[in-house]
Formats: sequence, C-alpha cells, structure tokens
Amino acid sequence: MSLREVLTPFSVWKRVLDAPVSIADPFSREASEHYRGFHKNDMETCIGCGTCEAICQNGAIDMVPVEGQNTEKGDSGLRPMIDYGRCCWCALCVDICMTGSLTMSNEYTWVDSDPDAFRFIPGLNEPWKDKQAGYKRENGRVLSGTTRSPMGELHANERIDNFNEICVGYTREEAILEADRCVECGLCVATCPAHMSIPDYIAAVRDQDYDRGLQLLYETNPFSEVCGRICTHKCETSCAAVHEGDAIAIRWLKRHIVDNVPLERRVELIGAPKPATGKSVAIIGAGPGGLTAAYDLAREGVKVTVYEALPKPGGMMRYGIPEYRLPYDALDRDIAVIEAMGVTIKCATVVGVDVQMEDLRQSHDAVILAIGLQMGRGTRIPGSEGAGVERAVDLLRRITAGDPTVPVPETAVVIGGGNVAFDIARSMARLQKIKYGRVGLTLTALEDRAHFLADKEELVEGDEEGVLILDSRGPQEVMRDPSGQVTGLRTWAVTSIFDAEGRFAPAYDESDEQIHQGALVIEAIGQMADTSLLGDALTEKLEWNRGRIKIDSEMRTSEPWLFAAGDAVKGPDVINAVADGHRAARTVMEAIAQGEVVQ
Amino acid sequence: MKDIDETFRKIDATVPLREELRPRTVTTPDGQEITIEPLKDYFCEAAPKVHPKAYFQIVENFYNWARSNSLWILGFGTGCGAIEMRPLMTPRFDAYRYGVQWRPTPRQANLLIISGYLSVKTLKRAIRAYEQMQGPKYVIGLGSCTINGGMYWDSYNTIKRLDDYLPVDLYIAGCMPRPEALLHGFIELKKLIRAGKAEGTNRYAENFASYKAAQKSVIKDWDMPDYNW
Amino acid sequence: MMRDLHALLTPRHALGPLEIRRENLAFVTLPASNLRGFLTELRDTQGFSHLVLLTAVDWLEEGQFQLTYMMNNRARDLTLGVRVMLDRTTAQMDSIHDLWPTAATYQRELKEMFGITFPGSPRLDEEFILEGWTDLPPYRRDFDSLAYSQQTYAERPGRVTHDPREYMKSKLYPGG
Amino acid sequence: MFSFQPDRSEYPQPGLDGKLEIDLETGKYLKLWHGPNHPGITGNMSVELTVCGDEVVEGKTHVGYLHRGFEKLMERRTFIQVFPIVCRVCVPEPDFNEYCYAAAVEELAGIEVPELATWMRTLILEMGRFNSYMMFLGGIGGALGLGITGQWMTYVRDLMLDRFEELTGARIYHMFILPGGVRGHLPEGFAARMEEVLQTAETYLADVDKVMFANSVFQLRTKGIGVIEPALFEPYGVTGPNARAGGVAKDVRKDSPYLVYDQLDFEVATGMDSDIFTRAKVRRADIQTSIDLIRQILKKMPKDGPVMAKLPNVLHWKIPRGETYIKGECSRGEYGYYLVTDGSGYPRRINVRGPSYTHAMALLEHLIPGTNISDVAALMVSLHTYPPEIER
Amino acid sequence: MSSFHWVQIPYALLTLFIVLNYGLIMTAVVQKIAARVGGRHGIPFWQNYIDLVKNFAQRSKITHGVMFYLGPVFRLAGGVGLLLFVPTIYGSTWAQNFSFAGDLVLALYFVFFGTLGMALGAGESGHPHAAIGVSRGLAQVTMAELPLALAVYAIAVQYHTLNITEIVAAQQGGLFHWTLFTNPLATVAAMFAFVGTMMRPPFDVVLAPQEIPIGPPTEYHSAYLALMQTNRAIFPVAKTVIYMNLFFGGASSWGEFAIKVFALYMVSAFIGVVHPRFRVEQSIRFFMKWGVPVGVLAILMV
Repeated sequence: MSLREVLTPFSVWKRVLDAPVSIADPFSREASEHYRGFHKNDMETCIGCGTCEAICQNGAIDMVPVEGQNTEKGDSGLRPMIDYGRCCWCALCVDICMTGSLTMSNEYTWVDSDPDAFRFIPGLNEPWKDKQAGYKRENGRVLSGTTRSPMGELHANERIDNFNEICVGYTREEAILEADRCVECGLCVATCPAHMSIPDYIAAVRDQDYDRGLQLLYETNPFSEVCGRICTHKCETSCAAVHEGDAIAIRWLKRHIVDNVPLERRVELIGAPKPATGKSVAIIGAGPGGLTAAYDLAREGVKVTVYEALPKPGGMMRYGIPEYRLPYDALDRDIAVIEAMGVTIKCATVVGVDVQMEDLRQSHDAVILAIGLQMGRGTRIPGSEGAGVERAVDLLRRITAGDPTVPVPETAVVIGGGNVAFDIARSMARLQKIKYGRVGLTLTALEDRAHFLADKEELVEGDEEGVLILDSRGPQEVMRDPSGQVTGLRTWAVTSIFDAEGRFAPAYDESDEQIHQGALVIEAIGQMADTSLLGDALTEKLEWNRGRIKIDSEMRTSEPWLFAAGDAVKGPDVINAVADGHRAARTVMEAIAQGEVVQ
Repeated sequence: MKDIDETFRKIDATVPLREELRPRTVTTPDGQEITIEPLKDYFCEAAPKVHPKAYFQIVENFYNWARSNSLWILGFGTGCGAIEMRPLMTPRFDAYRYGVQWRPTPRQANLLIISGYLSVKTLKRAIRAYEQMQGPKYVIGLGSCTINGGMYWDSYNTIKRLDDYLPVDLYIAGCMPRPEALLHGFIELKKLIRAGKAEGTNRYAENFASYKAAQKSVIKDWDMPDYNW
Repeated sequence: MMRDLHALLTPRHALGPLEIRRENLAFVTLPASNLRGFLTELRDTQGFSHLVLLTAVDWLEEGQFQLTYMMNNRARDLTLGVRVMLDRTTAQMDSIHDLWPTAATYQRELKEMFGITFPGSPRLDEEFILEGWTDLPPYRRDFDSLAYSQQTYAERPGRVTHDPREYMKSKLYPGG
Repeated sequence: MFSFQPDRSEYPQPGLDGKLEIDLETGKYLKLWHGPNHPGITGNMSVELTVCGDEVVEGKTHVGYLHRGFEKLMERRTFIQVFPIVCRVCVPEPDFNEYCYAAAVEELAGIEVPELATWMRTLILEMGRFNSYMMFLGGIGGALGLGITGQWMTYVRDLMLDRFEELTGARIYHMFILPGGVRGHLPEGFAARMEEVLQTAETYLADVDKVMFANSVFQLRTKGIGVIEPALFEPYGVTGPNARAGGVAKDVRKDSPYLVYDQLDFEVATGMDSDIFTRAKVRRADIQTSIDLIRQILKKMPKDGPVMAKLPNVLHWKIPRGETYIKGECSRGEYGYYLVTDGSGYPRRINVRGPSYTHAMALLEHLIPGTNISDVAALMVSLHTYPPEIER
Repeated sequence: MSSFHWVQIPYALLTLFIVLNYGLIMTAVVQKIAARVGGRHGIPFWQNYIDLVKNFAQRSKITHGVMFYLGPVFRLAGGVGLLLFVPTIYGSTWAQNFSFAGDLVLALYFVFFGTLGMALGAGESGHPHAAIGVSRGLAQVTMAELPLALAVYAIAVQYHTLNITEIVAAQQGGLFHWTLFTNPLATVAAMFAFVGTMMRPPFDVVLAPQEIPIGPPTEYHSAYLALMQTNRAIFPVAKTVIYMNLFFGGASSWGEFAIKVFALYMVSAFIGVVHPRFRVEQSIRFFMKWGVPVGVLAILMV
C-alpha cells in the first residue's frame, strides 16, 4: 500500500467540476430516426389482409372492422388492432406487411392506469399519426418473395407458325417456389366469381398434396384445366402480393395441380355423385355456365341433359379461344370429368330446330338457358357491310371447326382491344405465317396501351409475335377499292373515349388520320346473344333488360321453370360463367326441393 | 389470435405430486404434532387493514404532495425491465432529481415496480414484498407483459394480468419501455397521488379475499423462508 | 479427423454412423449402456474434456427421448454430439456427475423438465426452476403450454378478431 | 494480529453423497438468503447461504424466478417467430442469442449470409460485449460499495445504447440479426459517432483504472478471494473470462473463429491468479479488445452490399430434419444454441447453452463454502452470471 | 456556566432546530456533490424534508416488539443527547446547550448510546440481515472508537480538562492553536475514528446494501424510519461538532460552524466516494494497524 496507491483514487474527484451529463429534459427526448416505436397504419393503403396478424408471435393483432373502411374487392375492410399488452415491437408485422402501410413511429411513451386502454387501431387518431420518423423496413420486403416464378413459354419464333400451346406449365420446383410466396390472406377468394378456395389449393401445392388440391378445385370449379389456362384471373388483381411485387400466379398454380393429377385419378378423387333423385333438368348450351350447372346438378343426383348446337361441347371455350391458349385436349379432359358424373351432352342439337323449347319444358323439371354470346357486334362504320369485313367470333369459330374457307389475306386489320381481338389477331397472324411465311396484321384499339381491356400478356405476346398494335385509334371507314375489294381501314386518333358523364362517346383528333393497309378487316368489339331459339311466344313472355333476359340474383327468369346463366346474362368470361352455373344449379336444386317448378 | 385452440387438453390431475408438496405430519419445537398441507397452509390470510385518509383534506393533500415527491422504489428487478432501471439511477437519466430513490428493503419502499413478466415463483416473492411494504404504496406495471401477458402470453409459467394479483396504479407499455417512458410514468404516478387517486393499498385491503383467491389459483406451493422476499 | 476418431472408437463402443454436420461438428448415436465408457475415453484419451451441454429431445411420435451430450475438444476445435436414445416410458439414464460435476445441474433440469431420472445424481429431486409444479414435466411434447396457460392464468377479455376471408364472405357474398 | 479464521473442524462435513447435514436447531448456523430481492445478487435469482459466524458453510443457488419456458415457447413458434423471442433469453447481451439462433437456422436451412451482414453481426456482437462488460465493471464496483464505477459505466453503456438505437432501432432488445442477415445498413456518419463514444469510454475507463484497479481497498477485497483452481475448469465447464483469468486462453473467437473474427487482429487477454481481481482485470482488458475490434470492424468492413439473403416466405418456412450446435464467445464465456429440426415449420427443440448455467450453479456452489458473507456478492458478480440464461 | 437556568431549555431546542435543518440540507448537499463526481445532478437539496414528511405520513406501520419500537427512539435520543451536551457555538450565550465540566465523557457515551439502542431494536426485528448488521456494527464501531478514545485521552492530558468548552477555549487565538497543529497525532487518530464511524465507504459494511441489505435498519419503516432519518440529520452533525470542538478550534459563530462542520463532513464523503468498503474484519485490522498505534503515539507524545 504505497502512498501513490492511496492517493490515486482521489484523482477522479476532478469530475466533480464537470457539468452533469444528465439529459436536461428526458420527457421530450426523441428516439432515434429508425426507432421501433408505436405503430402507424396508412388506412387507405392497408388492405386488411391480416398477414401482420399471422406473423405476430404474440397474438397481439386482431383484425377488426373500421368505420369508413368498406369491404370491397382486394380490401377486406378490416384493419389491424394492436394490443400493447402483447406487442414486443419486433416489427415483423412491418416487415411482412404486404402493402407497406403498416409502419412504426419513433414515439414510445404510453402510460395509463387503465390496463384495457392499451389496444388501438393504428391509423385512426393516435397522436403520432403524422410523425415521419420511425422504423420502416429497408429496401423492400425481406420476408416473403416479391417476384413471380417465370412461366415457361414457347419462344415467339417457335409458336408463330403453329397453334401449339404457348405456356408449358410450372415444374414442381417452380410451383413450390411460387406457392411459397402466398401469405394465405384469402383476399382473392372474394374477387374470384366462383370463390374458389385459392389459399387452400396453393397450400396443397406447397405441401405437394395434389390430390387434396384437386379436390379443393372441384369443390368450386369443374373447369380447372380451362381456368388454369385462360381464366381472366381477376383474383390476381386483388392478391395482397400485388402491392409490392408480382401477384401470386394463382392461375398457373391451378393448372399445375391439374397437370399433376391424371384424368382417371380425378374422377376417383371427386367420388361418385349422390344417388339419383329421379329429377331431370335440361340445359341449353354446353359452355362453361351450362356444363358447370350440369356438373353440380349431376353431383346432386339429378339427371342432366345438355343440348348443344355445335358439333362439340365447350361453347366459347372451344370455338372462341384459340388452341394455342387452350388446347382442345385440355378442354376435353374437363368435359370428360363432367360426363363421368352422368351428364348427357347432345351435340349438334339446335334448340328451336331439332328440339323445341316447349318439349324441354314438358320433359324436364327445369330448364337452364346457358347460350352464351355467339354473335359478334359490328362497328357500323362506312364500308363495314359486305365481303372483306368479318366478325371475330365467327372467324374464330370457323378456324376451330377447321373451315377451309376462312380468308387468310396477306394483310389484315383488327378493330378492338379486348381479348377476343387479340385472339383473332394472333390466330390470323399464325395463319398468315403458315401461308405466307410472314405476319401482316394490324390491331387498332380505342384505348391507349395502359388501358387495354385485354390481359397484359396478350399485348406482350402480340408484340412478340409481330402483330402491329396501334393504340388510341378510332375506326372511321373501311376503305374499299372501286371493285369493292377491301384495302384497309381509316382511323383517327382518339382524344377521349368517355364524356364527362362517363358515357361512351369517343372524341377524335381528326388531323391525325391513318390508313392501315389490309385486305381483311375484322371487327372484335363485342358480342351478343342469339336468343332466337326461344321462339316468339316465349320471347314475348319473358322480361328483358337492355337486350338481355332479365334474371334475379339467383338466376331465375320471370318464368318459374326457366333459369338462365352464363355470358348471355352476365359478362363474358369463363369464371363468371362457372360462378353463374353454380348459382343456377343451386337455385334449381332449391326450387326442385320446394316443388316450386310447376309443370 | 388465430392460434387459440379451444379443444386443448385439460390439466392432468393424475400426475403424482412432488414429495415436498404432499401433506405431511411434522413435530413442532414444542412437541406438538401438526399436519401440513403445503399446497394450502403457507399463505398469510390475515387481511390488511383499510387505513383512512387524514382527517383534514388539506393535511391529506400535503401528505400526498410529500408522497408524490418521495417515491422510494423497491430495488427488486422481477423481469427484464430491471435493466432499464440502472440508467435511471445513473447520470444519463438521473431519476433522483425527480424525487425518486431506490431502497433495498420492502419495508422502506413505497413503490413496487413490476418490471415485466412475473413467473409464478417471482409472483410469490413480489406479493410477499408488496405485503411487507407500508401503505400507502404503489405498483407500476412496467412493460406489456404486465398488461396482458406480452410475448409470454402462452407460457406455462408466467401470469398475464398483473391486476388480478396486485392493485396496479399505472401501466407503461413497451417491451421494454425506455427509461424516458418510465420517467414519464413517475410523473403520471405523481399526478395520481396528488389527486388522491392512488389508493391501491386500500383497494388491496378491501378486496383482499379476491386478490388472495387469484393468487392462490396460480401459486401452488406457498412455502418460503420467513425472511426471504 | 472426426472420421478417424469414429473409426477408432466404433469397435469398442458400438457407435452408430457418424453424421457430419460441418467440419468441426458431428453427431453419433450409441447404446445407453456404452455411454459412460465412451465419454470417459473421449475425455481421458481423446481430449474431449469439455462437456458443453447435456440436454434431451422428446421424439414423442417415436416414443423416445434423445439425450445429447455435447463434447468439445478445444485444442483440435472439434465438437461431438453424443446421442443416446431412451425409452420414453422408463426414461432413466446413468448419471455422469462424477465425471463432470456440472452435469448434476443438467440432470436436475432434465429430471424436472422432462422427467428423465438419473439415479444417484446429487439433489436430483430438489426443485430447480419450477416451484409447486403439479402437472406433466413441461418440456415434454405432450404438455401443451398454451392450454395450460389459458386454463391457469386469466387473460384480459374483450378481444375479437376476424378472418379476412370469412369476413369478406359475410360482407360481399353471404349466400356463397 | 488476531486470527479471524474460525475453527473449520467444527463445521459439518459433507456426507458421501455430497450433502451437508446441518442442524439449524443448534443455533450455531443461520440461514441467509441472498435474493431474489437483494441488491447483492445479479439479477433475479437467489443463493441460500448457511452461515456460521461470518463464514458461509453452504451455498445453494436457486433459480427459476425468470423462467418463461423459452425452449417450450420456441417449439410452438415458426422459425421466424422464434426470432423476436430469442433475444429475451439474455437481457444484458441479447444479440448473442440472435446471432446463435440465426446461424443455427441458416446452417440447417442452407442459407448463405451476405458478407456485409457478417461484418455487421460482428460489430453488433462486439458492441453488445462492450455493454455487457460495462454492466460488469459497474456491478463489481457496486458489489464492493464503489458505486461511482456503476454510475460511469452505466453512462457509457447508455452512450453505446444510443449507437445501438440508431443502428438497430431499439435500446435493449435489438432484434436486428434476422436469420438470413441483418435488418439494415449502417446509418450515415455512424463510424464517427461511434468513435466519439469509444473515446468517451476510454476516458471513463482510465478513471475506473484509477479508482478501482489501483485502489488498495479494492485490491484488499478482491485479491486472493474466490480463487477457481484451473483444475476445476473442465469438470465445471468454466469458459470465457473466468477461465482466462486462470491462465487458460479459452476464447471461441480464437479457438473456433466464427463470423469475421479470423480477419480481425486481436489478442486474448489472460491472467494467472484466477481470483476476483484477476477476473475483473481480464474483463477490463477485454473491453479494450472490444473497443479495438469495433474500430477495426468499422474500418475494414465492406462499404456497401446486400445485408439480407433471400429467405423463403417466412410464413411457411420449413427446415429439413437435422441438428446443429452453434457457439460463440459472449462476454461471459461460451454461448451456444443447440437446434433440432424435424422437417416441420417449427423447431423441434432449441437448447440454450449459457455460460452462467455452469458458472452460477455448480461452480458457485462449489466456491461459496468458506467465503465470508461480505464476499459472496463480489464472488458472484465476478463470475459474471446472468440468471435468465440459466433457467431461460 | 455550570449552573442550570430554565432558559437553557428553549435555547437548546433552538440549537437543535438549527442543527436539524442544517443537517438535513447539508447531507443532501453532500449527496449532490458526490453525485456530481458520477456526473449526476443528484437529489434536490430539499429532498430530505420531503422524505421525512413522507415517512411520517405513511399510514401503516408494524412492530416487532417493544425494543423494536424503542430502537429508533434510543437512536434519536443518542443523537439529541449528544448534541445537547456539546457546546455548539463557542462564546455564544445561548448555543452552549448543557455543557458541563465532564461533558466530554458524557458525549463519548452518547456517541455509543444510539448504536447500542439501535442494536437492541434491530436485534428484535428478527431479520437475520439486521442481526448480522448489528454484530458487524458493534464490532466495527467499538474498534473505530478506540483511536478516538486514545486521542481524547491524549488531549485531555494535553489540556488538563474534560470540559469541551474549556478545550475549545484553549484552542482560540488563531489557526495554530488548534489541536490539529498542537497535537497532530491525536487529530489523525481521531480522524481515523471519524471516518470509521460516518458509515461511508470504506467503513460502511454495516449498512452495505450489496452485502446485507441494509443492515440494522432493514426492518425499519414509516415513522420509525422518519425518526432515524431525523437522527441521521442530527447525529453526524453533533458528532462532527465534537471533533470540531476538540481538534479544529470549535466554532465561534454559526457561519464558522456551518463551514467547519461541512468541511469535516466532506472528509468522509471525499474518501467514501472513491473507495469500496472493507470487510468488517479488514476494517478492524485497519484500525488496529493504523488508528490505534497513532492514538497510542499521540498519548506518548503528550
């Protein structure tokens, strides 16, 4: 113990002269810029997908309805309510948030003597609502994938000269990877017209349990082969993943399931229908709506006969959609399963000609009208009457049927920007390629590229295949040479499509006029139903709504024995028709059960 | 909350009791033979008295002012929150300047901070410590786990609602709450005390039976050395 | 290195195959009766003198407890996980507290949390972590923590949640 | 001078099973509880002492006051959900849990961590080590009545917590080391602010040297007290500074380099006397190592790059069956995670190997008999134990 | 001087009042200074008053028996008694208290009185920490007082009196008349005792919160504690007054009193802040090795 040792410790007394290092006002001290403090939620961006709730290991988050937030497609109307008696501020909810709406402020003081007060819905009126600082996840989501597994496709060069299917389907690895991205929020289910249990069958893909997946598919949709390929997949627009990345490829995953279950196994998995009830139903039209209703009714033990005017069943699925999008054998497999349920399909049987409406009414407990939209609409522009101008649906039907008289000129112009326009454009392009070795096709649409009605892939693939896609062109006249031969289409640039009231009233810039060369002009601007089969008496009796048969929400027409479904009464797409078919079948079953159908 | 399973296994009563939890006969120092049931006998059931306020409101107000400015915290770190107490006792936050001090014995403390989750074993000690403190005494629940279980909501060994077992005056949300939040809590507590609203001591005495019932429902073994806190 | 060791010791101790996890970590299974001899040899002649941990894994479906003795050789930077499979119903194992005194603590914990007994281990039956525990040993797979918690500890009432999918169904297409 | 040594022959001798038979009725012995509510205990645990006069004849460690059943809770959480909860296992140095867990998951799931992330992890771990040692230096001073070191060290720790806060977004539970990487990059100007903290720390540490290590009273209280014979190291699983103070340079950072420690330049501090003083001294030297390492890391780390590997969707993350053990050198010794997976989305079992498990239980119980009551607190603090990692 | 007048009672009470307030504020100020070394502000200087009121205002208290109740009373009596028999201000007509011829002996007794009373009370509290604290406290205080006793003996021999007032009187007339300079060894010996009994490190193992929370007062609370706090304000000041009177020339005005007491008090704080504490047997050994020999030497020198 030297003197030095004794004295050394005292040297630290020098610190008594230093000013205290205490924080003068700790109550208003800001936490750091990225502090994980109390939650914020952008109510408008939030879609109420509940992924935050799913990842919270504390069970701190409840999804609750909030005033002012409506339930609509792609938004459940629910918002997270956080229990600060549970939260641990790990910010996993922020990291996983599908829209990036959930963030954290750097606020951290919450003192209350009421223990029940610590629950709140961020985004309503918390004091730190407008604080900028706080935790935000760095550079995009890290916890679930943002990019879609690419779909294998034939290259443009490989596909342009044939009608082979473009998409090759996912491999198992790709499918698992894609299914893995799904967060199982279920927002898509409401958007899907048939309300397919999408998250569940995606989970089945993830688990590699295709049998379960197929059973789930058939619960809501007997056209999985078809929908797995050409569904308009509105579900993918309300996919939670779409907000910060690619939507889950729901359609491709559906197709992947059916790709992995052989046909025989499907019938086995679905099981036999219920025992026969002795009831019978006639369905007019073997399109998606009619066949779905047929499938449902057959499963319930009803004897179903489907009358189809064309030589093969499938309706627009067969005669409207080109083979490169939906190969016929895929469609045949779906129909085979339906037939295996005991459905009789009478093809080439035209109602009104081969069999009368009244007979059907007499011999069946109910009749479902599912005739679809078979007739194309015309543009009624000068020169559109006469040879050299065709309607898309007619052409497509003829191409499918293998009609050798289908005109294939070296150059052609398509009017329209919907899926049908692209179908005919790309079909025609293939035919041109086969015939002339090159594509000479122009597609003109009223809409600009960003607002095309067709799927985005159609545009991309159309471009790839050499179709000249011109947007914002309004057709004015089909040009004909003196001999009456079509030479092209004259168009003006479109300045707006709708007027101030939102009515269809295209306005043009007349100075921007173009003439598109083409020996054939194809109109693809819409379809309508051919209701002539009803006969005058029935047509007179039925109530109509702007050219369509009027139905209630349960698919009943004004006649108690007649039900209607499909494109003819609703919009044109397969999945809506399927949904209608289900609904019609259900209504028919109820009606039969209640004895409502009076013969 | 998707997780909650309504069809869980009921607690299995057939698991044999541990030796020391079984009833047994012991001989007391004065030669008496008594039967002890450890699961029942070791808790104190003498209800504390309800102490009235001072007769004159002005005196009570003065007392409350003094109480609010002299918060003596029991230095008992029951959970993780204890780690944020040290910054409070030290230069950075220096709670001493707000009249907050730490005492090592419950007898002298008047503020019990439950710093986070309470395991059943600690709950027993916390109750003992609380009962040893002299009124008026206050309890602050620090951290989310005192409010509704926090991240240990599904643990078999931690309680979820502190207010079932002790009268809590104030909760501070956070996991864990920052020292600043804790300081803020002190300020709020001072306001409560000054307003005469921090009467947890009497609340505990008045509802002693229900507090004890809740405590007994989770603490099975009450055996504890006499002087252990 | 690990392979040489394994080859050397296999004949004597009936070791199972060596599972190499990475360069300096491997696992091996052996019969319970050979454990003591094996550990002693590892410690005394192979330099695995550090008992890193001793713990159990409950393979409920297979009716077995796996005991893992993690042994470390610091000089050669090797860690060997020695696994012993026990029958779940008897759940008894020889104590190694005389080889490593610190093993007594591990064994006490295993007794309390898994119900595996180690006859002769000091203070084995004293409460270690839990106090007044009357249910199944909590680390066993058939003990449900959430269930116990819900039955034992009151929760703050009043919370409701909605599944977005079901909620949207009730709002948008209640009939289906 | 007087001899204060009591006559030990009168003390009870342990029986063959190692148990002491102590008859409290004689009035010769007194039961004394250190804790759980006791300022002389590190954290919420307790030591049951049987004393005779001022000397302790038996000590039993009691833990479980902080038991939350982590290992059980982890079994019912998905791999990502385990992430927020692991750090709670050890309050003063939570990052080690995050690292060990993340590394174990990455190894079993086969995820490659970006290089920058490993540097960031090392930085975080060293910062955490620094903080933990600050708690220690404050604690050892406090245990002996030298409160001033506790004041300074907690202040310095607070400064470091500010750096933690700006880097990770939290003060105590940083939840920064995710499986797959880390959550973010260094903020702008971080290195300069860190340097400021390190310099402040060094001035305070110089004062600690003066007031504590050079203090004759401190030396009197700590030298030759609580000696762990190096022969006990292996049987009692002694690791870390406790072993280094006895001349065994056990340090996982050197013995089995992980993260980027093989690219860093540092020496392992050791001492010879294995008493309380040496243990404190070794840790003091280790703080300097940490400070140097933090400087080195900030200088050597890549300036930019990704910090997160691509993870599968964490909501249904499954890891194939396997088991692994990941270890690292935390401030108290070898810290490790033993992870067993069974192919499901949940870990089958996670076992946390905290150094305190052996230090505070078997070792402490072995060391306590024969010490003075007044030294128990210092002895315990000198082993640097944190109870949550014993009972988890 | 030695005759008793009734007016001494109010005068003494006035002194008591001043000393109490001085003690409360000064201990807070010393705490603040110590906090400064740590870089803190520390408690407000009026904090002790609030604590006092708070403790008196606590509604509930329990007792462990009569002696438990009497413990703080004895302690306070020790402090008050000590003060009352020590002349506080030299030459003041009213701040002489009850100083009399043999008051030095009585004062030494009172220094011990409180500790003993406390020991009895704490002993009855039934808490083992209190019991250990008491045994440590008695051992250490006894040992620490030994150098003081030797020093007092030395100056009693030096000044040929046991009357404090006379000892103070003998030191008047300038700095170098202080015992500090006339008998430095005795002063040093006494300062050992002073530091040793101020319950600050390195001699505070009796109250050490880390080792035995917090020794004798473990079980004391509410009004009992308030009494002890009052004593804690009075007793150290009174004790310091003795040292001041015996070795540092006493105080002839309240101002001088305030400064000298503060300075002396700071000595213990000055050492305390930067040292850990001795174990009880180490501090005893320390006094045996350093304090007692110096005391003996002081006597020998005289």
